[in-house]
Amino acid sequence: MTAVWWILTILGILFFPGIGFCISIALFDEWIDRKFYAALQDRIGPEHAGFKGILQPLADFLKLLANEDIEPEAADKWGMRFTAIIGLAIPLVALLFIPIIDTTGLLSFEGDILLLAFLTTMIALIIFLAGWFSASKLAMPGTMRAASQLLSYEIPILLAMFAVALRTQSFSLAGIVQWQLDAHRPTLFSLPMVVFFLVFLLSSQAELERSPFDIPTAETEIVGGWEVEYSGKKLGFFRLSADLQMVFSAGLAVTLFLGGPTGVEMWIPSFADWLASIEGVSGLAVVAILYYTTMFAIKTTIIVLILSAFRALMARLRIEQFLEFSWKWVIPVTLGVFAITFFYVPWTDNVVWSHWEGLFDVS
Amino acid sequence: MVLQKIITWARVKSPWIIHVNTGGCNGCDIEVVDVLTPRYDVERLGILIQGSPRHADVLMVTGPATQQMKDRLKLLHEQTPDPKFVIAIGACACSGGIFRHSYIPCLGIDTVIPVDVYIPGCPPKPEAIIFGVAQLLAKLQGKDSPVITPKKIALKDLKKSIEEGLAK
Amino acid sequence: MPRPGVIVWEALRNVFSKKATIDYPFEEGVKPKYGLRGAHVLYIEECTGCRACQRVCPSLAIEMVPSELTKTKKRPVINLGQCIFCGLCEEACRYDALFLTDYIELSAFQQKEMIIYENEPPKEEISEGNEPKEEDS
Amino acid sequence: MADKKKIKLGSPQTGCSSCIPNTFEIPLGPQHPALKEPTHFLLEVEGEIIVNATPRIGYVHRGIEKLAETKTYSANLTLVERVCGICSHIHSISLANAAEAALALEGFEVPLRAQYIRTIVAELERIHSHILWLGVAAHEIGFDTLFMLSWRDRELTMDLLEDISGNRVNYAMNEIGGSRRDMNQSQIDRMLKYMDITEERMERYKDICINENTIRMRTQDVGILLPQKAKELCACGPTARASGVAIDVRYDDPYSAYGEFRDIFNVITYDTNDVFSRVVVRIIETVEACKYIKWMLKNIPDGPIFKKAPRKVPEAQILSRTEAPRGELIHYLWSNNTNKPYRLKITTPTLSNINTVPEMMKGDYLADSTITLASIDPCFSCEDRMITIVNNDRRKPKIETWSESQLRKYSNDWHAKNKRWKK
Repeated sequence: MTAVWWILTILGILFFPGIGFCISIALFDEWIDRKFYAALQDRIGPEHAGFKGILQPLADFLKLLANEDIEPEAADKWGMRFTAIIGLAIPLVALLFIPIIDTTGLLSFEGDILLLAFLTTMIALIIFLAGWFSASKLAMPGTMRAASQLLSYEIPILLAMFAVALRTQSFSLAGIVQWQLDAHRPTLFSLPMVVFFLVFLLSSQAELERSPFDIPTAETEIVGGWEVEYSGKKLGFFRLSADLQMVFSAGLAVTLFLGGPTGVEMWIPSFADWLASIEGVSGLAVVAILYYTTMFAIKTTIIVLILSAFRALMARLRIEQFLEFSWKWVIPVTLGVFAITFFYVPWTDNVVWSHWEGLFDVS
Repeated sequence: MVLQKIITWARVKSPWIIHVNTGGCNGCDIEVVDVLTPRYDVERLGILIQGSPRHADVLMVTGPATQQMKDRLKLLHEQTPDPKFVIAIGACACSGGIFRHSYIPCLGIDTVIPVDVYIPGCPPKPEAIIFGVAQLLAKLQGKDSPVITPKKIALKDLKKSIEEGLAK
Repeated sequence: MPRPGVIVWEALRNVFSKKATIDYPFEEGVKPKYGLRGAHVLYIEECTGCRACQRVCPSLAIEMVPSELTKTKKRPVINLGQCIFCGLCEEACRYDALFLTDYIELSAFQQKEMIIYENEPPKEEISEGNEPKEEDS
Repeated sequence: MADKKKIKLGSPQTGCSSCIPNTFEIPLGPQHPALKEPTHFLLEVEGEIIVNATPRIGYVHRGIEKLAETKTYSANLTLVERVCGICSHIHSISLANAAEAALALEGFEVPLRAQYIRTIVAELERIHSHILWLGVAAHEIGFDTLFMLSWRDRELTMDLLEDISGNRVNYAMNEIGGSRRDMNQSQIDRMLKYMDITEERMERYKDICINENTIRMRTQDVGILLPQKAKELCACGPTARASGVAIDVRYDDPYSAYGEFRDIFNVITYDTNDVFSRVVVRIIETVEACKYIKWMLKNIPDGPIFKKAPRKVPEAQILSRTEAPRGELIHYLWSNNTNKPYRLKITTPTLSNINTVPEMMKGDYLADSTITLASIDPCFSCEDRMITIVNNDRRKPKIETWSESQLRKYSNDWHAKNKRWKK
């Protein structure tokens, strides 16, 4: 615990793998999302802010920061401010646990997956409070919907996370990434995990409140739901928070199912050895960091593209249809597959199916 | 100074609009929606259409501000955070248009709220709407004001082109 | 057979095909070659000041102002802010002095910028606006 | 007002549970992203289920009928186009038909080619209106891709209309006694080509709307209007036809050139009575409209497009019915041998259809309110032509009944106070 360590950690939290980097990758992913969404609809999307409109989300954010901040008279003003700040802080904290520049996150401990599960629930709670404090007639149904939606996507998302923990026998993200490195394949490459991956993506879509599950913010029904009364800085914070949540969900999916920031070294042992050897070397460590960051960015972008396509290709469901879909289909299926995994894991890890699983290995 | 420049840049690149119909005939509203769709796609200029006035910067107002919508329009204008801009789209919004001489005083929206840009036309083409927004953004950056001057064409040429059009 | 995502292939094809968007302020817009109804152009040398255009205008956007150039010492002034671009004035003009052009990119920052002065803008008179006289009811 | 007393939102309620009403009111409009025009619906909601819906119209009252009495017939044609920007042409056809029917008493006849041109533009307008509606409905249920793609294909029709008439929305094509613009061969060829494309695209959208699961989930069994109710509430146009009531003025009482192809005309009905049924009816009608346009373009007669009509319209009272994209449109014209109408009364399809909306909404989910409202293809600018006089006490609004002398006094006072046309 030297002074250098402290300085590096604080710098890390503020800039490189921490807040600054996360915000920039969030804005980048929003641009990717908007551009791809527009392309699916046969138009070009943001074009004239920076190269191909890459600075568009930044311009939106800065403009919102500079705008007047109107607080309605009937609303709980301190409550609104509080929720906006906490709403931004939660995904930022959660992102510090995601391994980005290394196989371990900036913060990491055994059992951090539980903390992340708690933080995802907190986000929904903050949304509920945000709607409640703004005291608007249109926000009320939005908050009610957000609360009931929370109940139905939270269970599958937790089951999917714990299924991975069960498979890898580890309760920390670093352990999960390390398991995938040792096993020479991402967690996704086995049958039950494909189901959990799909369930995780669907539930993230619901958590992010994006179409077809944008029921709490449905613009054409309840005019943006819970965020209808927010303007200026607070709206900017909420929008940035939504982007960060998107990165967080995509990053968590990458870590749990796609091997985190690792890439080809899973299948090329010599490359992995070389990466391990340069980690201590000060000059070459930058190469490793850049490599891991690039891999992470590519993988999250792929997940964001998938989520974006989801958004474009379906109509919004009604709240009761979503609950029905969730409780009658997703949760029973997830529970069933979870039970299968429970028996499947020891079996495959020991002897019987280990050569069968070789079918899914690429190497 | 630098901060001011950055803020101006952000504002110019991301004008979010809210569309308000104050009792027009729907023609202008269809054209306003039309500029969002693939042919004109104003999202490339950073324009997003918003549902709530609190999220918007630019009010796109169509219609002649009928008696019942006047108060609503004023309310919406107050709900929009500063700095806000108002664009009057179509003849009705500019001056009342064909309804100006009705017994209900439809005299255009500038009798209710201050207007920054007028876009005449009944309804204006989507190109004209985008041009008007572009003029507003140019004004934000401190450029000159437009003055309408129809293209000067020699009378003979004009007549000839009309005859050609008829013969075509 | 109902199934989600029928539109998938069409949407994916859109990603790789050329987009339908016209980058308008930086590119030319879409216009038919003939017959577009845009801003007016007045040829004062042809105009006789017969008031035909004023009488036929449905939205009373045309006002006659004194002028030295025409026979009746009057000439039309058009308020684009009130004009509905129906083209009736163009048809009513027997002397081919008034035309609609294809100049449709119109915008103004003030009311008076929308009033078209032709050749000799008598500013003091036009700033009054073009209200018709009040009729008795 | 009243709702504030019931429940103060934003603060948790204390006290006995019976003090808290289990319904609360949600306003829909006048400014709402789902509505392109101002109207107001007060939805009484219990949880997510609509118990009651009260429409309140009149935001778009502009005094068109009274204004029409001060203008000549040719100016009135452009005025009634501004009743509604989407179905503008059909309004001017209606008025022109009425005036020409009065002139026909003196032996006036409109050239057949003009009738064909009017009908072609009317059908093009129907195509653009229906595709527009499809996009808006898709937007209501949160399916933005369908909205964007259908509006992209609508641009073809808009280009045709702009090419023919010189403006994208208010075409100003009609004149008493004919049409103002002719069509030449190159325009006809282009139209035939574009109609083929539009027809193919609409078949594709039919496929999408019938087969896409989420669209079906959102539209089936939503906003049900039984045929009996539809008849009772005077529904018209696609709303009625989607409930299995086969009424279509184009077939029942042909005007303009519709009589020429009555044998190939199909009245489209569908029998599931819900929003899905209205989607299907409108898409099939668009395909049919393409067919009619192609038939008309192939059989358009030569001849003049315009016959000069006398300025004065002889005294008559004419009721002119036409089929607007939204349903039956009625213009009642009372002419008195001058060049201005003595009285013009317009009854628009949305005014008949709006009464069916509360009936459809009751018992549905809040999320379905906008798609149900959109399913009748509302066009409030068509509809608002009445004014309710309410006493000034804002706390207890009350509708008052005034006698004619009171009204006259009010009007005189009002005009003395507010000088017309002065700012």
